[in-house]
Amino acid sequence: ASTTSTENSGLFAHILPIFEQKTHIRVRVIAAGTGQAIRLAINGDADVLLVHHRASEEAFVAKGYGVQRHDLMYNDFVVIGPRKDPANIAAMDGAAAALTNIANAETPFVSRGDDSGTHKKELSLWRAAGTDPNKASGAWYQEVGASMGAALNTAAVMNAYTLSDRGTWLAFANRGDLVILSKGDPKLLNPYGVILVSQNKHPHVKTELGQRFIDWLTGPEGQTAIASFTINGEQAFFPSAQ
Amino acid sequence: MSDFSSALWAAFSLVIQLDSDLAEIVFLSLKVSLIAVSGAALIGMPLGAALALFRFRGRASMVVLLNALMGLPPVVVGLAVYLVLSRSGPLGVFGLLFTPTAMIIAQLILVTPIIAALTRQVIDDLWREYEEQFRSLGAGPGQRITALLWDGRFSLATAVLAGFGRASAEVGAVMIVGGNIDHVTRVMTTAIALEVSKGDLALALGLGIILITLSLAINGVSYVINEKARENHG
Amino acid sequence: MSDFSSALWAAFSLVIQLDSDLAEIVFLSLKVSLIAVSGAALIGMPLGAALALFRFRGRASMVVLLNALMGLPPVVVGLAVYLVLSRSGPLGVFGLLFTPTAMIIAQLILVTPIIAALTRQVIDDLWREYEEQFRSLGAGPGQRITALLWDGRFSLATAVLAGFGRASAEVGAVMIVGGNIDHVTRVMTTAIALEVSKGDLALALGLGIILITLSLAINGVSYVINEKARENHG
Amino acid sequence: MGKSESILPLEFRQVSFEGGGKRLIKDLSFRLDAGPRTIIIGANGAGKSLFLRLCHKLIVPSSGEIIWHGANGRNPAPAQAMVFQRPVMLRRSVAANVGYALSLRKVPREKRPALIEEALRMTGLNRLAGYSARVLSFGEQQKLALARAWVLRPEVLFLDEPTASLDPAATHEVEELINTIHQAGTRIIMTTHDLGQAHRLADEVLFLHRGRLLEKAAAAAFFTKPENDLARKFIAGDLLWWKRGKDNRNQISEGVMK
Amino acid sequence: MGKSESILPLEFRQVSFEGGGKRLIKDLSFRLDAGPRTIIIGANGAGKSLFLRLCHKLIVPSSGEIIWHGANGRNPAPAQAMVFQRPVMLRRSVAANVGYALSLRKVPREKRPALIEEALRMTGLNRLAGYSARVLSFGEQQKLALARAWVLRPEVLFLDEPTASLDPAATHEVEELINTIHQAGTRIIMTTHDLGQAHRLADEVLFLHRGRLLEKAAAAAFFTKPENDLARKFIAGDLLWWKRGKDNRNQISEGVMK
Ligand SMILES: Nc1ncnc2c1ncn2[C@@H]1O[C@H](COP(=O)(O)OP(=O)(O)OP(=O)(O)O)[C@@H](O)[C@H]1O
Ligand SMILES: Nc1ncnc2c1ncn2[C@@H]1O[C@H](COP(=O)(O)OP(=O)(O)OP(=O)(O)O)[C@@H](O)[C@H]1O
Ligand SMILES: [Mg+2]
Ligand SMILES: [Mg+2]
Repeated sequence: ASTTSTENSGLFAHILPIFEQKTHIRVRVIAAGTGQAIRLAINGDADVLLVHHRASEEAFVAKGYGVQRHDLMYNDFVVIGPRKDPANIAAMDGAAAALTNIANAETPFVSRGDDSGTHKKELSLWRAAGTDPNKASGAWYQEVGASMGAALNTAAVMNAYTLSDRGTWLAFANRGDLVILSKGDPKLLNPYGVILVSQNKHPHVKTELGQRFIDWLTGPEGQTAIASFTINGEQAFFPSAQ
Repeated sequence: MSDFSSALWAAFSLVIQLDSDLAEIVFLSLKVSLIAVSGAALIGMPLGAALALFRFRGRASMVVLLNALMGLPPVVVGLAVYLVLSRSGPLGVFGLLFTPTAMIIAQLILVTPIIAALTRQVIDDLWREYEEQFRSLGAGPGQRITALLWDGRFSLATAVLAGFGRASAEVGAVMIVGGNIDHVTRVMTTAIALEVSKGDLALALGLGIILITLSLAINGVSYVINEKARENHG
Repeated sequence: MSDFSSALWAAFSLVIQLDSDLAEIVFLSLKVSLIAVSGAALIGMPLGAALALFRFRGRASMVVLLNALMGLPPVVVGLAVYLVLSRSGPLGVFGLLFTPTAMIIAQLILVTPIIAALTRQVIDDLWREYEEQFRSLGAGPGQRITALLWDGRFSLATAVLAGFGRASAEVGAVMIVGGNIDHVTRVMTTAIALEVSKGDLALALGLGIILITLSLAINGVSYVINEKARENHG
Repeated sequence: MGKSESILPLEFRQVSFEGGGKRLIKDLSFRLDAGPRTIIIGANGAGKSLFLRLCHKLIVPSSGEIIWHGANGRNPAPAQAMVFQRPVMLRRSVAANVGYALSLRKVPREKRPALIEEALRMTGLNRLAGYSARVLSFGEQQKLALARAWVLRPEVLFLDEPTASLDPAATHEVEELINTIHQAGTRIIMTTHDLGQAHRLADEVLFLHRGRLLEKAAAAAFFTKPENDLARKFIAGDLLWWKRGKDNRNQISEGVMK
Repeated sequence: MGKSESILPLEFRQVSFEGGGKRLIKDLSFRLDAGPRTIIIGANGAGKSLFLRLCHKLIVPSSGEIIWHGANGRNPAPAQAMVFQRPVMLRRSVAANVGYALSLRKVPREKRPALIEEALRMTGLNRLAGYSARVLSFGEQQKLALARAWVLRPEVLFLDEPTASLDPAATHEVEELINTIHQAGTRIIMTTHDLGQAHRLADEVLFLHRGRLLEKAAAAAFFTKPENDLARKFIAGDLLWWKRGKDNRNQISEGVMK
């Protein structure tokens, strides 16, 4: 099971054929929200989990569902917004300041609102900005409770600000008038981890095959493959396995 | 099966808490579905009856089209409505996207063919019995349609209920055109989908149980009304 | 409306390229829906007929339940099937999750009530005409059901087509239990949902157009067969 | 209600009708003028009901022409009404069945109750006005169908065996009613299997056999000396059967057929 | 096929039937023994069809008891068959309608064609064996309903106005058939509005009036000197009507009713 951003961005379509050709192991990707993906793994319905919310991942391992968490890669989150930038965030330094501007201007902001990795990151940014957007829920703060792609589709029509991971954004086609307005803040770093589901809880888990996949991903070949994946000429993910 | 028991528990505690968020969602769900189904019945029933009654060129193709449209994929309908209502779309000026109105439109499009196709079926059977009598009495097209819909009303209830079932269960289209915005366009089905993606399966199931219970209640009431009326005018 | 023309173009170019991925997806979609609908018809039609024919305690409740179940939310069904088939669920050992079989099971659950409820409606009307004659001839329960389903076969076609429409358009349940795995469980509707979330709306609409065309073709064929048969045995 | 100009005469020119791949009505040519009561007789399956349906424009000939004077639309003219052999009861009350026919002819709402009341009284159904029409006995339904057609005061009234399921008294009343209607100027075209009734009511007889019109004659001539062999046999068949009745009924049959 | 033990006599004990909030059949008590042909007469809406349905267990009495000798299930006994006043044609061919009845009684498949053929021949329908039953003329449908009931060789045969829509010759043949069946041991219980027919066929007459059984008598006694006033009027009403027929038909009516 994997988070949707990796599937939607096209990363798997790029790297899996390389892996499968080499090892003749077929990898089946089930793209779901981070919460749902972790749930699938807990129920033993996946062998390998690839998500991007460190705290949940560590809890997953700590409870004995996962063998070990490996750093895999990272990219970053970006604040997307209308080209005209009515809240004038492009000029601001740092994501928190950008969000403060949006709150002050009360310009529409689309939140995933689905407890996904991205949503949790967004909430931590609001905290850093010292604002509680939930008070404005339904007014300028729109919690759409949907996947990144759906949230972007919504933002495109509303001409609203939103937070997205770079991979999904780069691959996203229905951009409307939206552009990247704020990026580069270290707080916006988005690390992905990969975990083998523990055989202790679910004896049927294909430990050996899963481990080979993880080894490949975190090994030189996998990391090279990840690094070589580009969208419209831009590198989407940066290998980070130690 | 602990999931199922905790789902029941979730449903139960949601209900007894009289959660105001839940009430809001339930109310919006019912409102959207009932308006959409009423509209669909208003359009679909005369349309279906007309297709059953009149023989004209292209009728067969229209019947086939209608039957096929019962299988309109919600996501596609949602998408089409989204494109039409979006700011850059032809009806963008009205700013309807991400409002309950948009959701009603999407459901209307989904449900109308269902009600129309099933109505055509019911009225077709009735018309085989009535045709010569009505032609002999000299009933005009509009009079025939109203009289047949009236005389077939007990059988047509199932068609409308099928439409209501589709509308109230539908998630793909309302998700796209409504946006599942909290306090604005969140309905039962989109809330369920959200809980699923959060991984809170028990809560999702719990909401599902509430939704099904609601739909049971509505079906129960309409069944009783229907049977009572039938007793009087069988 | 450039979106719509590019959607048409997308659909067109997908088809003329005879894309083998597309063919695979189309084939799986048809296979899953047709098997599910056949199964649902096999279960739902006798069930619906039995409810129309026999008067027993609890019959009214069963009719209401069946009508309400036409509004089973796909996401909830998907979830329930997921929990049952999941490795930690009661049927986990069979490893059916994320296979076409799981999708068929989910669709079967969604479609059976629809076919059963609509069948009940059709057979109920027919039974009002036949009841005394059949009782006089001494037809047993099974004989009545078969004879009524046979004599009502032309009217029942619409019920089955409604079920097929629901199955082929359905995305919420098959997404959850199938997982939309490329080359394994990806069907038309989940592929459309994927393209939507990628923001490739034209491709999504294009796939939608192909799906509707397919469903039109199936409905057209069944209409022609039905009319031909009716001519002979009206 | 058709008081303006007569839609008669009715003319059939080489009319044939096909159904189920067979010719069920074959080359019918004749003319019906205003005035007499026409009775159509013939065996079961001879095509009597199809014949009435053709006249009433419920079915269209496969070949040939059916010409009503000045009423050549595709639908039955409002000046016509028909009582079907198998009456269709709308899912409404007895009174509403009659009222519905009136509403279709745009009879003002306030005039309807009196007309309904009269039609039901004439057919002896006023006691049942509030009943659902579909629970009526078969004979009562046949009476209702007659009331529903007659309330329209048609210029031409088609009756397909209107007394087949009526009791003797009701049959008698309906015959009287038919005579009254006829005298008030309505053209009666009806079928019957009751030769006694045909004898009593007919001014003119059409004899159908397997879709062909074998004889069209004035009633008196037809019953005493039918020209056509088959018509003679048809009447004689009846005679024969009466003759074979037991004991004292020989003389009756003689009487009927003389 | 009911050859084993007789299901007669049939006994009604204080039987009433309510429908639509009214008592439609009132306190019927009598007994029908094996043997005679019973004819039920009465005006339209008297309750004749309801009476047959009660006998045949298609409806259950609201109070009172209906007792068949040794056949007291909830459903019609296989030794009974009924021809309805409004025959229901299954959506199949004429032959298949008869065949279906046979298949329900588990008649071996190879024996069916001969039985179907015979039943259709006896009712004059063999020419139409392959037709869809629902396009038949009304009279043909009535014949088919009779063929379908008779092919079961029931011990008790209910006939609800079996000749109402038949032509004179067919009526005659059906009367002969009824006699033949009766002589072969089938108990006939039928209704008719044709008093001549009642006279010809009846051994025993039941006269119903508004849901009450006013007279049950041997046919000869009933027709010559009905005990009940209303029955006398019913027959006389018929007479009256014949009397009012025109010209030379006075004598006929005298004849029929004497
Ligand atoms: N649609 C049809 N297809 C095939 N045959 C038909 C169709 N309609 C009528 N027929 C046949 O045409 C013949 C004439 O039918 P019609 O109803 O006119 O008879 P009828 O003279 O009224 O007989 P009855 O005295 O029994 O009422 C019948 O043999 C019937 O089976
Ligand atoms: N379900 C019902 N509800 C109310 N009234 C009914 C119901 N069924 C029958 N009746 C009434 O009962 C009376 C008797 O009906 P039935 O059919 O037995 O008459 P019948 O003697 O057979 O008349 P006919 O000679 O016209 O066939 C009729 O007046 C009819 O309207
Ligand atoms: Mg006829
Ligand atoms: Mg009767």
